[in-house]
Amino acid sequence: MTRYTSVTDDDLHEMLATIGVASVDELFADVPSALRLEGPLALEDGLSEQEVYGELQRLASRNVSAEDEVTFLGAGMYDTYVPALVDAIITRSEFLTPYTPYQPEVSQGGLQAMFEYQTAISELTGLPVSNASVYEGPSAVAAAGYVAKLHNGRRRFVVSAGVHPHAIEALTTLARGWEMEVEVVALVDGATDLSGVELGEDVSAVIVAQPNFLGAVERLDPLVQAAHDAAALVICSADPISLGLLQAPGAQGVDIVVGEGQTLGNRLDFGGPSFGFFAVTDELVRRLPGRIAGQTHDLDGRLGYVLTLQTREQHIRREKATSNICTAQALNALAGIVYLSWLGRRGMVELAELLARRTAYARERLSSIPGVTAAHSRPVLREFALRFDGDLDAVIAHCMAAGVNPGYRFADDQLLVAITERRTRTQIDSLAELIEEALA
Amino acid sequence: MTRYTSVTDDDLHEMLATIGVASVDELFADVPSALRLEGPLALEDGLSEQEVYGELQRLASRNVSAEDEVTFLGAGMYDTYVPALVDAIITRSEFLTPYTPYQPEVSQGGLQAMFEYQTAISELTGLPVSNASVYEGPSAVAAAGYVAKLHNGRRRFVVSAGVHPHAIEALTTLARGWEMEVEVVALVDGATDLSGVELGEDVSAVIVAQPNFLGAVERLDPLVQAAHDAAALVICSADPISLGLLQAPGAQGVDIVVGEGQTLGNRLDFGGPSFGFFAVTDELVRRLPGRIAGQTHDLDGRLGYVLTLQTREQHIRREKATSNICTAQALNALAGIVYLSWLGRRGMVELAELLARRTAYARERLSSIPGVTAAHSRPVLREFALRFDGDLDAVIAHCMAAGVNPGYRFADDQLLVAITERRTRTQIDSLAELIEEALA
Amino acid sequence: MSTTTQQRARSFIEAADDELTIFDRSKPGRRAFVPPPLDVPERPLDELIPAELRRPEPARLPEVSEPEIVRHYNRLSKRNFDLDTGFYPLGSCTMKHNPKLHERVAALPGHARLHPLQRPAAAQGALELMWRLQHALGEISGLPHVSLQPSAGSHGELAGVLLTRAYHEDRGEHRTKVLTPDTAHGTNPATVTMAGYELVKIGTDAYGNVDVEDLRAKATEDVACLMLTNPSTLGLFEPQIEEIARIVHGVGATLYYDGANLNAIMGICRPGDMGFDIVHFNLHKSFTQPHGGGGPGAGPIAVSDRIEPFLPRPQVVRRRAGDVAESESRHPSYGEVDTPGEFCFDLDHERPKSIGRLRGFQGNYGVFVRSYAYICSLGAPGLREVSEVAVLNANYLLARLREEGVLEHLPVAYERLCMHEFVLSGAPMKRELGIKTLDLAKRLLDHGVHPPTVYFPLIVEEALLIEPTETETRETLDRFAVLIAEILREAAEDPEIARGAPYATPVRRLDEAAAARRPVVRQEL
Amino acid sequence: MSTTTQQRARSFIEAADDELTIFDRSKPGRRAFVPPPLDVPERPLDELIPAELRRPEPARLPEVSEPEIVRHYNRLSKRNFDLDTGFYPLGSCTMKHNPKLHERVAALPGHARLHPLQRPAAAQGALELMWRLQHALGEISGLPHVSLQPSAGSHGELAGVLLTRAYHEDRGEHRTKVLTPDTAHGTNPATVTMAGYELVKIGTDAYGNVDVEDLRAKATEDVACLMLTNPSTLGLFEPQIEEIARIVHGVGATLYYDGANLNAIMGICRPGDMGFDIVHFNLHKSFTQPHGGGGPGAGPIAVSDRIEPFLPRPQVVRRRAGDVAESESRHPSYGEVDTPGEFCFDLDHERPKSIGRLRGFQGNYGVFVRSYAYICSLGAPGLREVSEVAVLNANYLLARLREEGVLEHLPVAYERLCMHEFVLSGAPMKRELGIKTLDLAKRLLDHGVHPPTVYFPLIVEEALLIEPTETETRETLDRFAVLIAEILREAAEDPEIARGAPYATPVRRLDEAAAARRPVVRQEL
Ligand SMILES: Cc1ncc(COP(=O)(O)O)c(C=O)c1O
Ligand SMILES: Cc1ncc(COP(=O)(O)O)c(C=O)c1O
Repeated sequence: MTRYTSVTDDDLHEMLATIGVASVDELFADVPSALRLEGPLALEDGLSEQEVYGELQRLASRNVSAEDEVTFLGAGMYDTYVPALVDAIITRSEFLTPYTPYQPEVSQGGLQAMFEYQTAISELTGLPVSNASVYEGPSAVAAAGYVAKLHNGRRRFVVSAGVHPHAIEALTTLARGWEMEVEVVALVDGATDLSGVELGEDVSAVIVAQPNFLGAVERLDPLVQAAHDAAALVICSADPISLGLLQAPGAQGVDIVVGEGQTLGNRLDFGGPSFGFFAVTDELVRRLPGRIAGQTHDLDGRLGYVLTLQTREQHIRREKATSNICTAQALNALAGIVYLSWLGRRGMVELAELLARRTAYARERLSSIPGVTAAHSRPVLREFALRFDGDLDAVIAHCMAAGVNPGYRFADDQLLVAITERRTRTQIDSLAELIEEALA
Repeated sequence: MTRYTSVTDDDLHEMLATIGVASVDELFADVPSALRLEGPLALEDGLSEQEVYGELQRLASRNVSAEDEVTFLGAGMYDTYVPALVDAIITRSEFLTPYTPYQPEVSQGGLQAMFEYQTAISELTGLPVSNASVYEGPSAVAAAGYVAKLHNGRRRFVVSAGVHPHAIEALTTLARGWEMEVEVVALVDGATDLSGVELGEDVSAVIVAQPNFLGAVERLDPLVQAAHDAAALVICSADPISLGLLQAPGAQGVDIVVGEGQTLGNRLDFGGPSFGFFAVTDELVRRLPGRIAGQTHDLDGRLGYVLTLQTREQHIRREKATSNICTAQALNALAGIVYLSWLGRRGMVELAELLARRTAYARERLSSIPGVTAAHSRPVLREFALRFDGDLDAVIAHCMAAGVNPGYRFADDQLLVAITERRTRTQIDSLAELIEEALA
Repeated sequence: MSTTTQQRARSFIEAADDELTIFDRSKPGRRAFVPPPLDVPERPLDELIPAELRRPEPARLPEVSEPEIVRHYNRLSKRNFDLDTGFYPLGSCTMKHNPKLHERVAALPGHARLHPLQRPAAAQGALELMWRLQHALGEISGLPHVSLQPSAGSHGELAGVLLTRAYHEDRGEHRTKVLTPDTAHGTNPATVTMAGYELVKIGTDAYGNVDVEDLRAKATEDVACLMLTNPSTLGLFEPQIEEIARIVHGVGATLYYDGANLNAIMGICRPGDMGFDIVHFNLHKSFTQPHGGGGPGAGPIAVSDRIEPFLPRPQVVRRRAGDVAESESRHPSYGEVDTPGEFCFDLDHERPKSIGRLRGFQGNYGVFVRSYAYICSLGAPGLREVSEVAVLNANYLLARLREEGVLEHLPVAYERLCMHEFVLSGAPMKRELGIKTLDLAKRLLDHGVHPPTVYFPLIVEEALLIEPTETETRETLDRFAVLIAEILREAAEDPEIARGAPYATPVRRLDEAAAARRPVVRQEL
Repeated sequence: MSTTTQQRARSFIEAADDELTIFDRSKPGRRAFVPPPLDVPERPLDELIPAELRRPEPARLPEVSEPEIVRHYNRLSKRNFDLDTGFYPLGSCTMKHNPKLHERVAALPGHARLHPLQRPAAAQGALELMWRLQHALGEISGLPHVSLQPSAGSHGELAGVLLTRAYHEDRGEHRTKVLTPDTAHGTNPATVTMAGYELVKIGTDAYGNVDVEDLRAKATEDVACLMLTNPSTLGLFEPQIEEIARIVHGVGATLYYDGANLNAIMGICRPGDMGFDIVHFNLHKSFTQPHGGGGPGAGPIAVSDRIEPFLPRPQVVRRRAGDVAESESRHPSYGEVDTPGEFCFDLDHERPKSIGRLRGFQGNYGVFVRSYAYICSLGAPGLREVSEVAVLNANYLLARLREEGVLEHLPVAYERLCMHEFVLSGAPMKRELGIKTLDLAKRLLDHGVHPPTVYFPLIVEEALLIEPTETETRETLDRFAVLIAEILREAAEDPEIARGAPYATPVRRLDEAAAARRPVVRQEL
């Protein structure tokens, strides 16, 4: 018997008798004998708990994590500090183990948390309606594209090269199924430049990022203007922490704001699970994918929460649903609202300002090194791109040897350097010194 | 404002007004001005959560823990595997944060767990009554001595040299207050030998350990016989895991069984917190120190649990109490009963047998090394002592250099080697090889 | 049952709960977060980010201290029913025990704090884990090529149908239809549309099997794929699966396996051997990733050789130190590849025919850690036992319900042995006792049991889909059977009780219609 | 209040709970533990341990699978009220918020898996932490020499009185008496006896202070020590503390400070400055170690120079690389001693005059980690704020109770400003409304609030000792004041309600007398 099952030999015999069969094999009578496996699967036998722990620890020890090196890696996920209360709350079995709240009367905790989460996301994005989460950032951009397709049925997406490459690729993967084109417009001095593109009738949506992949804070209003002039939607993929300081995209006319939620109380986890947030204008509510918690009352008039607007969803509308999403990222979104409550109104601003100041300091410090130049002159907030004349391989190797990961190399001669509240000035200075040594 | 307090400036003014004072200082009017501190305490300012985490991590990284080396250290605490479900349960705030259950109606969870714990300890020790925990092992021996003192008012303890030295010292420290003597009797071939001692009218209790400090499994019945002939009590300090395999001391006539509970689901924690268990015969119940949970019924006849036999305790009997203990180790004892439930009836035996076999193997393997001999020939179960002719310093240094901690050196030429379920044969063999190298 | 028909007195825990939102608790000036000190020059913000790019006003997040946040969410948690509290036989969701070990190993910093863009040489442990998990899933499904990337079952479905599209396009074929049985889960048809195909429904025969004649008729040359769940959402194994595969392959279509019900057949038979080309797994079902109240999950896919070239980018591969990706797929023993230098693991982006990425990075790695730990714990014999006991428990519960006379009012939809779950119909109960399946479900809440899945599958009137899972004790199943019988007896006496249920929950039945009519989906601040 | 007077319907959570013990769940053959494989020769047991030394029968521990254990204890937890659920103003216990960070840092393997006998050179982090904590406690108490060894407050008391004995014996004096005020906590007199002294009680004057004349009379040459709590258990600061110290020192006795109420004065004044020779701390009170339902705690002691030689063995010391223990005690900044080689930390066993050990190893280190983290978080200003707010909250709550008219039936024991807690007397309530303090306490349970400490201190009739702590919001205090007023109003109408309370709890009032008469302290198996 495994340690997770409870059928003793006595149980087995009495249960088979109650069922009226002679053996467990008989229960599988419907499985054609030709399909029955002769022997066991070609996998090892089970292990004791301490051995499994040992195996997973062995694997963990073969990774160089942010615990083992000073990392300036970012490009979509960041080495942020997750406060202990987030873990304490999301590991409570009442949040960790239930299914999607199909029975609202015994799911009020999870549903209210979703409602609170939606309120916070709505605040940050400047849009009236948020869902309860989608998978993660890049696929959220693709999902937003699908909303645009359903909304105006046009055949082309105009995407800024400042959008995360994984997002552009995810959109392209899905767009194939919709027989739609994805046109990428280049950045000029770090900013999206639509001047070259002709935005015609066929443009379903213009898609931008804030800050963009190079860390540049974009000026959204002209982009929104141009897109709306062509009656196209505007989709913005935003970094939530940056929204603590930056103008809410919704307030600038963006129709759909999505983004990667990892920095809101979620671990790196080598890329997931985290969550994607997704907010829209009132006009687009009925096309919003995923779960939405709504407020209502019970028989006794008591305030309560339910999953609402379900006529958008697969379990009701099936082939007519606005998305096929079912299981999303509720627990990660819960971490998100707990984290945002921890930051609080002033804390969110303080954190974003700290990042902005350290990032500006770092960009200046590093781009002042001979042979290193800032990839653009736009304002930056948590991340920035550098161009290297010298040997970038040598630079990276030298930093690694010193236990410093200098950032994400996204092009032969370019490095994306991310700053978090965990990266101190001392660490930034030593990165600078390492680069200087390598280039000297 | 700290992150743990909630008094805003508005709150402060309104609260002072409600109280009717002008300032917080006024609230301290009773403190003589000469005693008021002028400046702040000579401590640093507060830190952010991530900085505190950093400081505690810095300190952790300056320790060599059982995570960092292969350790054969034991001598009272052991590098055992704590199953994940123990952590999951004892970190639930409902168990972690309440006070001692003074209001039983809202403490049934903790109280029932105590009752279950007492039942398990009673089973293991072979005695009818267990309390709900005392501080830890060595002080439990001292506390048992106090029970003997209260019971027969005699003036001398006869203590086997096989009892943990910390326990002998703790007893001696307290005995000074009782104006009692502590006489230590030596071991012969690892076993307590009373032949030399004359057990007279004045002996309050004979105190032994099972297995003893040298890892030897003692033959208790002759010791019990001799003590009872002198109408002295017998106190046995036992290793709980060993009791999975060994005869229950209570079944052999021991009057009080105490011990260190760390190996029952508690971490090493550099020595604490763990718990001490404490079980007695019916005759001694009214002198038992500490909390005891008992079963009873409520107004509606429903089964429930309360703290019982409180007339023994300080909050009721004050200077006539049988002990001054108040806060004990409830959470650690909870870990104990959860761990014992995890082990289960068969598991407890399987674990003890695994230890016995590995320990026997290790003793044979190591004592077969030229220059190394077993310190005694008694049966061993989880630990054993070795005597070295050669240079023990060199042996230890050589092992340490290889990331192996060979055990506890309790005498110039002797080493106590502990085996746990975490110490594999491979690790035992490599310890042997390291010792061979060092002595070669 | 007098107390149930009136407002229930609240328990001491409920009484401690003031039912405010975290925003209601906000008070200007309170805080839980203390920022680390500013260690760089304090330049005026305007120099860094021009005012017009900034928010005029801070976002109105709550202002609360740590103790208040902790109490707030702790109280919220107590308004949830969860798997660690009681029985949760939610059909099609495989609510099996979530081992506590998994949370511990997933939290190891080497896993939890590993950046997704860490270079492969410095992420060998993670890549090895993913490679081993791919290998195990390939072995379990009988389809050797695995991508872990999809984020959940429906994401896996989408990947699978896009793979089909790529496969056919690669052969110069343009197919327009995808078939699903009328018993299919909602994500199947939704996926078909989202992948740009037209849906064609296949009927179900009198035994609850796919109507093979209907399939034969509809399996035309323009059909790209048949999506099937086996055992089906009725909890029944398709005895004619081999014939079905022949028909589908006969017209050049692919056969897609919805893995949500894999818990019934692990180690017993394999989708690959049945002729399926593409499988998705729900790691949050069969492989025990906790559901988290609606995720996270993971929906890896396994495919046959002909589909392999189109798998998403990047793929985790094992290379002999130096070489290119090796396809060799014998099962490695633990730690084996530790032999330094012999092997290394890598991300293969060079996949010219790949459908491309479905999401960022490498998928929900934290979920992979848990599922890999689960497979290590159980091993081959354990996995088989899981399915054997899952099926045993389901059939035992069905038999016990029969013994208790429950089936007289709640007949089983198809009279045969079930697999890991089974469907009852509440139609007679509705007629004879005057309570609907919904009423029965709500009444179960009062007894501290989570109801089964209700009103699915759609083809069974007043359906109750019951999946006990293998981790429940026989005692729990016995209690459930007796409880259902009691509720039916109670309804026979007074149907109003069930119609008005639940009573013991923090709120009673909620007005969902009103919520949808005038949606309130955020708090006004 | 009709529902309260009848059997309450149970909540959905309670309904899920079958209220069995873990032993009741046992079924032969079930298991959660799987042993690691036997990797050494399987010798017959008799060869290893003779049969007569072995158990004839395995101990009858429960046989249960992991899912059942998890559910069992999860359900038990839901029958507890806890600090993270609601207000817990338990006087003298300082039920302040337990920061979640502390559990995280205490669990770091470098702390949690450190063996107590690890050689000092390989435990520098732990010894440095203990040294820093000793230093901070010395600074806070104004007594420079600290031992962290005692396991709880009462253990610290025992250590303190034994130190006094050793101190006097060292001076060739044999003293037989220890004084405590009649307001003292039970552990004080119990400690006196356990340390072999005779107890002499000192009275309390009309203002709630130590009766200085009584003290003067009883402070004779055979008195070894006066044990005092300041603020007292009445929540009142002793204004004549300096005079008290003069009297006690005048007869050569020591002055012992019971630190249970330290939360009132941190950073404001210091026991050492008041003339105390010995202090114990309750790290599980002022320094927020979670109480764990009855421990663990830690009861470090701080002493003056003249007591220092007698401190328990071993002592944690900082040495300049190479030298002997240094007494220099300037506060080090974080990480300072990291400068390699400059300092090292050690355990000093060479203490000839030491009273010796009180327990094994070095004390409850896991508790030290939490309390040290707490001190790092708050720093000097934060610690002072803790005490200021603790006293502010207590006085505010008292004022609000007055505003609500509560004090008419529950007068405050002594009409003056209180410190961090205050005492009300239920005597008038009992006379006028016919409900006892116990009834009020039980009725509070129905409202999801933990009652204050009741019937202590003993000198106040029907006492209620109320300690809100600094981590409660003003809103919580307001709600509590209103709630007490409501319960008094309710009692005025119908005292039976409170007398029959609680109703909303898993069980109602329990028969403690029966439990003590026929003790059932273990389950028969
Ligand atoms: C049969 C079936 N298919 C697909 C899915 C969708 O899986 P997921 O929720 O992981 O997207 C489910 C989940 O309920 C299911 O039961
Ligand atoms: C005033 C006072 N002194 C001493 C103690 C005993 O402390 P501990 O429970 O840690 O032994 C307490 C605890 O309640 C107390 O309140």
